[in-house]
Amino acid sequence: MKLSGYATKINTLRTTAIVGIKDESPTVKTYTLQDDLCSKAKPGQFLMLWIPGIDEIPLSILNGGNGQVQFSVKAVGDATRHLHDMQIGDLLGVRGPFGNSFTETRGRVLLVGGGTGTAPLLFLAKRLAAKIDRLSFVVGAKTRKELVFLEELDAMCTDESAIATTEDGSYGLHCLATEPLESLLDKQKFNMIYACGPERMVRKIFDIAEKRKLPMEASLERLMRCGIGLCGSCMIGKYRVCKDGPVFKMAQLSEIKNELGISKLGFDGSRIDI
Amino acid sequence: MKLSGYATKINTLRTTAIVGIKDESPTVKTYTLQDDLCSKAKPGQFLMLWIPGIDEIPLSILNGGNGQVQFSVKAVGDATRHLHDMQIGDLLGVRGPFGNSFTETRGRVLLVGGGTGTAPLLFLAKRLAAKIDRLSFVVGAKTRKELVFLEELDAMCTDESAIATTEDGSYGLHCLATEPLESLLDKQKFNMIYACGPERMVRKIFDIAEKRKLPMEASLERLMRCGIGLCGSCMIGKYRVCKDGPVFKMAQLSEIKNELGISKLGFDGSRIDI
Amino acid sequence: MSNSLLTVNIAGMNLGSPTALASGILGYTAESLRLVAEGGAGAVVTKSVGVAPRPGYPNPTVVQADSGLINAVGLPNPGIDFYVEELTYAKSLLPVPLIVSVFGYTAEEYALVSKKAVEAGADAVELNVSCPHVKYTGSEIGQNPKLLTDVVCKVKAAVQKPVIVKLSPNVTDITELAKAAENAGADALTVINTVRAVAINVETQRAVLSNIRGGLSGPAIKPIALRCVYDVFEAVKLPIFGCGGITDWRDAVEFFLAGASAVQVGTAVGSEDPTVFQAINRGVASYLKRKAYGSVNEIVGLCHQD
Amino acid sequence: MSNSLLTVNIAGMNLGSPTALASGILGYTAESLRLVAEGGAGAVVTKSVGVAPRPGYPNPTVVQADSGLINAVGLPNPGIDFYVEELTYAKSLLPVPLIVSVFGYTAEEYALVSKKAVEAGADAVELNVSCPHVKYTGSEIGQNPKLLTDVVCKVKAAVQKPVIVKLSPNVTDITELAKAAENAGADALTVINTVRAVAINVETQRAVLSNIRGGLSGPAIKPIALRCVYDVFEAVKLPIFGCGGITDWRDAVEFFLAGASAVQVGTAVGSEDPTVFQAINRGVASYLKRKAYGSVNEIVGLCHQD
Ligand SMILES: Cc1cc2nc3c(=O)[nH]c(=O)nc-3n(C[C@H](O)[C@H](O)[C@H](O)COP(=O)(O)OP(=O)(O)OC[C@H]3O[C@@H](n4cnc5c(N)ncnc54)[C@H](O)[C@@H]3O)c2cc1C
Ligand SMILES: Cc1cc2nc3c(=O)[nH]c(=O)nc-3n(C[C@H](O)[C@H](O)[C@H](O)COP(=O)(O)OP(=O)(O)OC[C@H]3O[C@@H](n4cnc5c(N)ncnc54)[C@H](O)[C@@H]3O)c2cc1C
Ligand SMILES: Cc1cc2nc3c(=O)[nH]c(=O)nc-3n(C[C@H](O)[C@H](O)[C@H](O)COP(=O)(O)O)c2cc1C
Ligand SMILES: Cc1cc2nc3c(=O)[nH]c(=O)nc-3n(C[C@H](O)[C@H](O)[C@H](O)COP(=O)(O)O)c2cc1C
Ligand code: FES
Ligand code: FES
Repeated sequence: MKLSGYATKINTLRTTAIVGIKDESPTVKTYTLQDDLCSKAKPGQFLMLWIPGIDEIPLSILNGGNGQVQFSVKAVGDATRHLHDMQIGDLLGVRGPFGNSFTETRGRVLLVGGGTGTAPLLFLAKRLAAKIDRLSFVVGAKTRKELVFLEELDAMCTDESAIATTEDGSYGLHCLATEPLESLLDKQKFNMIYACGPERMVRKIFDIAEKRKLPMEASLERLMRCGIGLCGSCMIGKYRVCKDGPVFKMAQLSEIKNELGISKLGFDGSRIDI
Repeated sequence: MKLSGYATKINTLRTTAIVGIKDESPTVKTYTLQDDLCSKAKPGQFLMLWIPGIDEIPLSILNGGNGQVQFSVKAVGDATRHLHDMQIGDLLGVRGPFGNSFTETRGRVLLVGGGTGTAPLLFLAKRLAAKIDRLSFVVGAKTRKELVFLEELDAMCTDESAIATTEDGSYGLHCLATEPLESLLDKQKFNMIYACGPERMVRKIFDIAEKRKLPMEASLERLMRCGIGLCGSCMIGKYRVCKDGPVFKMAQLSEIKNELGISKLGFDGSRIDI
Repeated sequence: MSNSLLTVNIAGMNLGSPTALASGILGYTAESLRLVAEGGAGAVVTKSVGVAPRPGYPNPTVVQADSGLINAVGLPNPGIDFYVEELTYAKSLLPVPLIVSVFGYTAEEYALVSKKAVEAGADAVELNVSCPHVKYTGSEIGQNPKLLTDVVCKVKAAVQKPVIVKLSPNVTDITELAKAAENAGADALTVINTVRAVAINVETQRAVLSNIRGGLSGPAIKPIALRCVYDVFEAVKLPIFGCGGITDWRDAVEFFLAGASAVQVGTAVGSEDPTVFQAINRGVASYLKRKAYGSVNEIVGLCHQD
Repeated sequence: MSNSLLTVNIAGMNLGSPTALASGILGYTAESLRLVAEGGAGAVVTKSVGVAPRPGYPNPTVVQADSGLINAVGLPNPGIDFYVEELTYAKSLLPVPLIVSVFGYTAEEYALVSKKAVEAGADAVELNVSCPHVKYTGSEIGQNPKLLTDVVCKVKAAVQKPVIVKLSPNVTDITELAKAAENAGADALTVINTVRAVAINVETQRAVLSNIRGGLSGPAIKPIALRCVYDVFEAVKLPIFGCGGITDWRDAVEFFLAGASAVQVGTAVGSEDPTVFQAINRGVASYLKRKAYGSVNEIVGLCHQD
């Protein structure tokens, strides 16, 4: 038996019925599936979700435990809209969990999430909560309707509540999620910044962290087909986001500076702007 | 992964150099190989030995431990003669161990071996020695030169030494190994008879044991190709000698009465007399 | 297990369960066939038999691969004249249909052996035109639509019982052969025989099988066999015995969905034991119940629907 | 690791190690190719590229089988005109030969893409005439000696660099295609591409791949690939890249013994990581030393000796 049993097992497609659906916002829903392997995922890992007859897409894991796994999905196109139309009891296929995870740190941590990119950070925050001194959250979205997990985020934060920003000012600060950062970092010392969200947001945070010489970890998204480091669809620089990532550390982010927030591979392998 | 890892592993061919050769008699040699899986075999189990470019044949395991396995081979035809010509350092292929093993009993046991059929019984005797009340051995061969393991057998026996018989009277009693049995059984009570050797000898012992209502286990030989219960070459009645055997209990031997010592399948699947 | 759930009729034969024993697995003796029937097989296929006795190849004849076996047993068989006795006995013992696998070097030989097999009680014959490791029989015929047509026609003319053709995956287009068999009058197809393969040992620097080339079976070939069944189902109307790498109920259901009316199990009889048929049947039955089907027939070819 | 032990010359190219990256594994970007070269690959083959951009098939495009993968990625590629830039960059980065995999729908397309690839710096082209899941390219050509001859001739006329033909196992007789390629002037062969396969999911009762049919790769196909290499080695004089299921040094040595001058590794890059090449090379080198060979070339085809 050449392929290690475990690798084969996590990559084997399991079909399982939806056991829970929760509306997080008009465009985002959280799904719960029964799946042993993914229920043991660590924050930052993702799964490949098969929507039978439609598509198979990568999704970050929002939570796992007791044989169940959750993920939140924003309806943006064909696959995600089909998913939003599905009901409890409908069958989905799942393989994974794939990829690496955030490293757990101590001390003071700052989490910056954009849109559904907040999901893996919320997962991380839950694991960190008991172990760290201070946890601050900044979350951004285009508009109030897309700001998700707000209550849960508030509950995670140490002192004041999570800082929310919207691009249209419909809730919280009227700006991008990156804007409150500089003043936050001026006021307080943080041992680690964790980021996940639109890549241009991640890039801005990276630039700030680099300037201030702060450690940072970011979870990235790329087009994914195989999810197991084989097909090359998800390359960023010399890294495969599905296997070497999706979480990258400061030094790695530096190495991929000329792509981060700038360009990615399209479905046909050509380079397209972000 | 469908085939259980272990089954696949034992059936995978390992090539390994001969590390020891011992002359037991002019026609029988004992070989030692390095092989982890076979070194853990139980008495009664056999291995499939590949003599590269020549043949692959079943052989009972004589001894195992410390990563090494031993078997004794009588030169009777092409494969066994080629093997006898091989030297330390030459490569052999091995898979196994296959088949079931003798059940270990307490009390008084009688072992009856014919020719190289004595090998698995000697292995068994070593395992039983410390646990039982009495161990008696009867061994037979055509002629003195083919009587093997005599010293070791003597050392295993509880009171007197092993009873040896030869068909030509060149050593021990001048008779078949089955002949001393009746008087032995008249004199003493045994809890179990273990037998291995030419099938007509086994049959005679079976008849005696049946008549006296004594429990018995016998290891049988049949033509073997796959060794894993698939090809059907080794059928005796409804049993596959390679997988359901090679050790059969009294009740099973009864079920195959009309073949035991009488007929077997040839290489072409036709039934031939024994 | 509800009987009607698992009952299938294939080429006019009634099978109590849709899992049959594949040819060459046990299958020399009547008692080994009964063992398998008692293990849950809905039908049994014998070891392939020809006109004259053959001892087969010297060992090694079976070698373990990563997820399957490679075999070149070389069609050992006692010849049909000797074998009729065993067949008659088998027929008297067996509670399930007896399918005799037949091979030959000419169409006439196939016809002759088939005729004798049917006279001895065979409920059907399966033409092995796909053995990947014996020259001039097997693949040579199963890879050539013209030769195959001739063989099937002659056998059909010789026997009144169903004629099943066992196809080789070692072809450019399996549907071409399936159509040839159908047009020649075959009653069913078995898809597939083993895939031509070689095993090499690095220490001795030799091919391991005495015949060098053999046939790969077991889980390794399941995706290939499923593809063949899928393609053949779209090409012909004949019922199909799916075969290749079936180990558990899930595998069997995959073959039904791809278009097989019944399945044959080979390698798993060794890895799992003859009761593997019962285990598969139980699993298929509970799948059917869970999905509220009344019969296994209802799921045959279902994945071709859209 | 002694360099000379592992150095091979194949079709005029010098490879520092006999393990190359198979086409379609990573291989879109120059940096991914460099990653693999740093992982020990002696040469790299790019993702197959054609005349026009193709997005490939929707997901699922890769599905796990028992001992391998089934893929129908559908030849996604940006088209040669866009790709030349990446190739030029790749050529500047790579310390090993750059082989560009080419596909087309006509012989003219193969020739055109090959020409542009060579102009952009390709050290050789590999003609993918064996993709099992894209219509009218791939297998249709690789299964037809006449079409194949035409393609190879036109490409040979268009480029001065070595032309490698990648053969399909999905044929009745692979040696016929190998001979056609040889006679048409090919410089080397890659044996084999994936084996046509299907994956079916029982709960949804669907074929899993969006394209339904895909190609099986990985350990499951190793015995089939070894057989193809074994047969092709006996049929033609061309050097062979062995490919199919190679995961460790032992697999690689099996291919050398069967007749491959070098090997390509695909699926194992995912299961083992890009450093799999180093691991294989190290193992091959110590095997050669242990057996007292001076070069990997000495063991090529060795198991055909008796
Ligand atoms: C590691 C990772 C984690 C993700 N986690 C989440 C999450 O938790 N919640 C969430 O809502 N979304 C997440 N996404 C994004 C999600 O995969 C896409 O929104 C989804 O694939 C869109 O599919 P669609 O058919 O609805 O849209 P389409 O109309 O097909 O595409 C819209 C956009 O989605 C992206 N996309 C489409 N297919 C893929 C694919 N196979 N791989 C990667 N991106 C694709 C492309 O950027 C595309 O332009 C994640 C992506 C990655 C790579
Ligand atoms: C379970 C089992 C355990 C055995 N243990 C021993 C042992 O410990 N020591 C020992 O010397 N011998 C043992 N044998 C017998 C041994 O396998 C044969 O002596 C050997 O195969 C002869 O091969 P050959 O080529 O030398 O002789 P050949 O001339 O080929 O054959 C001589 C006879 O050996 C038997 N034989 C040949 N090939 C096979 C085969 N593949 N399977 C079974 N029998 C075969 C046949 O009866 C044949 O007529 C055992 C056999 C079995 C089935
Ligand atoms: C040891 C062995 C012997 C076989 N002998 C025959 C045979 O005589 N005739 C035949 O048609 N098929 C023969 N086959 C092929 C099987 O019937 C079956 O088609 C193949 O093994 C694929 O099914 P599986 O994966 O379930 O084993 C043999 C297979 C094995 C493993
Ligand atoms: C995901 C994937 C994509 C592939 N894409 C191509 C391709 O574009 N062109 C090609 O010639 N072969 C392609 N192949 C086939 C491989 O190059 C190789 O021939 C095959 O996978 C067997 O080798 P392996 O078992 O080492 O993977 C692909 C294989 C895989 C798994
Ligand atoms: S998705 Fe295939 S390599 Fe990452
Ligand atoms: S040797 Fe094949 S079944 Fe026993």
